[in-house]
Amino acid sequence: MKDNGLFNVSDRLDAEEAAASSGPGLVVDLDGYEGPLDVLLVLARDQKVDLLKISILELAEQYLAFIEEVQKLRLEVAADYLVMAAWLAYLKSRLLLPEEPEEDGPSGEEMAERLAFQLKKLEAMRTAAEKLINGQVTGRDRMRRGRPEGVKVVRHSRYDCSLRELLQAYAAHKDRKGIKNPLRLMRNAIYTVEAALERLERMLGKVPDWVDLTAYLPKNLKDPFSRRSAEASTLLASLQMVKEGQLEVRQAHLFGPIEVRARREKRQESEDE
Amino acid sequence: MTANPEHVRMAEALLFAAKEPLGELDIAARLPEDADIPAILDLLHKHYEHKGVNLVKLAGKWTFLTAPDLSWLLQDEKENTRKLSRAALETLSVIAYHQPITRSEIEEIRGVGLSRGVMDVLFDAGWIRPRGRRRTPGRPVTYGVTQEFLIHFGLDDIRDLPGFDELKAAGLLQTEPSGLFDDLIRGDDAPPLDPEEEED
Amino acid sequence: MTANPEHVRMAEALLFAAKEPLGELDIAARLPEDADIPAILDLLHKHYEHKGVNLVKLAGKWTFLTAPDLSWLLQDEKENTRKLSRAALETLSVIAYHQPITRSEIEEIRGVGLSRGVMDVLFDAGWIRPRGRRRTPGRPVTYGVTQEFLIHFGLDDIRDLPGFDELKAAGLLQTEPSGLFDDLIRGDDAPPLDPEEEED
Repeated sequence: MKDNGLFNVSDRLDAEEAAASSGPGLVVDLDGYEGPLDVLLVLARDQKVDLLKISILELAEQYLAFIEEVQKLRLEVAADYLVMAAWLAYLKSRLLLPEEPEEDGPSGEEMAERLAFQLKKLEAMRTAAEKLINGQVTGRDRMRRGRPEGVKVVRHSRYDCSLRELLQAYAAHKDRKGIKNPLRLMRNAIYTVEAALERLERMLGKVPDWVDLTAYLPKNLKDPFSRRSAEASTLLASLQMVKEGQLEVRQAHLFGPIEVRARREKRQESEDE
Repeated sequence: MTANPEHVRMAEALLFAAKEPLGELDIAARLPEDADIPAILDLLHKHYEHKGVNLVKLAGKWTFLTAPDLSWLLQDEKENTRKLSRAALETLSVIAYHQPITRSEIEEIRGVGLSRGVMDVLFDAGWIRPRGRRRTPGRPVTYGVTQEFLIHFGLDDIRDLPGFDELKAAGLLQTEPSGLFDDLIRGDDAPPLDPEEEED
Repeated sequence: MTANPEHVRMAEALLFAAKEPLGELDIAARLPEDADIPAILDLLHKHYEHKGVNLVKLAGKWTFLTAPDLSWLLQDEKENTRKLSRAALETLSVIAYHQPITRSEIEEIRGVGLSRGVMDVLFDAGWIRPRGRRRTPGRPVTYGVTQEFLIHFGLDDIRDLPGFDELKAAGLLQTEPSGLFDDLIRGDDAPPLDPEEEED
């Protein structure tokens, strides 16, 4: 049987109705039907009355004519269609002939009623299926929350990790590795040797005599970390300048203040540059 | 009505966060003992009644869903659901309306044999389940629909199926065989079946 | 404030059903042209301010989230989720603080080689992404964190990651950093450090 799309049920029924109303002789392709009951239901709709009030005799004739047509076209007819044809032919004879009182089983009328009822049940299910699929389908007509945090399982974090854990990991790692790998975020706080060199060179010419090295430190460093950084960098810068012969450095006693001054012979040169 | 506002907030958070509808017991289990769950749900239901999001009862459980009149706006959020074949959809309806129902009863109503693929698709979708066995010769398995079926089709209860009460009243939901083609097919009287079902 | 109540409903439904946080432009694109998006969002934001769920702005986009004080309600069944390994956690933090960063820079900072699995896990979690290539020989790929990372950790911007001093103040650093200049300042006889060694 053909698998028609979920949402095409009504289209399909419309098509069947159109086909059925143009006469059974034209509808000869069995592929479109789901068994003999399906054919009967399509034919029955042609009578346009409540299925419980249809003429089963007429329906039986239509079905038999339909099967005959199919056979004429030498289309393959499945056995169940033929069984139905035989049964309808039998029913037809029961309906046409006067009932014999002593005959066993249900009368022709009863059989016709049961058939009509079965068609009615099938039709009810067809209608129900259509209503069901055209109802308010969750996820199609009414949406669930798109990003549920999840009461049971957290979908958006198959890996559980809190910000605290993340920060702790970074801090712990940083702690473990020591200063060999400075944090980039610390760099703003660091007073680089290059900056110290530049500042020292710039200011040196302005001060004639021995001056405490700390006087060359930038004045705006509030953060003790930055200040220590500046002290160290300035000392390194001064040593570099001593090496280059631009500067003299002295310390009067152990742990005493470190003083610097420009080397006299160099002062003139550096001004010329 | 004694819904503590803090309890209402908690239920609201739970229902928003849940991936599946929550039963009243699920909510009660997570709220303080003195929380009046029905009052809380009633209050939330009313509060969200006219909003873009509503509190809806599906399969006896509660969930927030977008308002039905706004579905046109949310085309992009549509979940990709597999399209059901006509046979599968019809079979699903037959099971939903007639449950518990055996395979051969489904075939009888539809007037056609059930291909294996159809039931597989419905099982795959999580919409049908075996319910038990009939106390009839052969003890055939009966089938019914699942909670997911109700949730998917936006139903609180099986009685909310479209036209369920009318169809039932009209006797259209009986599963007794019509015995129609018995004379022809089986040639003799089939043993009377006991429609009573035995839940395993 | 001219937020049309119908527009508010629409925005509410959109934000509820969206699979990702929505930017104001995303919302504007789906609402009628005359919708006053900032007014709508302001109204919704205020409306949900004290509820069980709040409308919050993450990474510049809007989404509903459980009120932070109620997150404990959702927690006790989180055990299904996997914990990140220490290596993955550390790598993720290095990427977050140093992005864009190349694989070899990560290895350099962590002082150990990066096993393939670690990056896979972070990609799998949706927290890192390739950002581009370094303009250095070999043009190595650089990595950065994703929007999901920001959303998961509740950050509006990567710059919201606490700085070093804040980490210290929050007690996340058990010990003082081993000082760069301690030796120099405390003892004259310490060997001067080569500044180029520290600047990676």
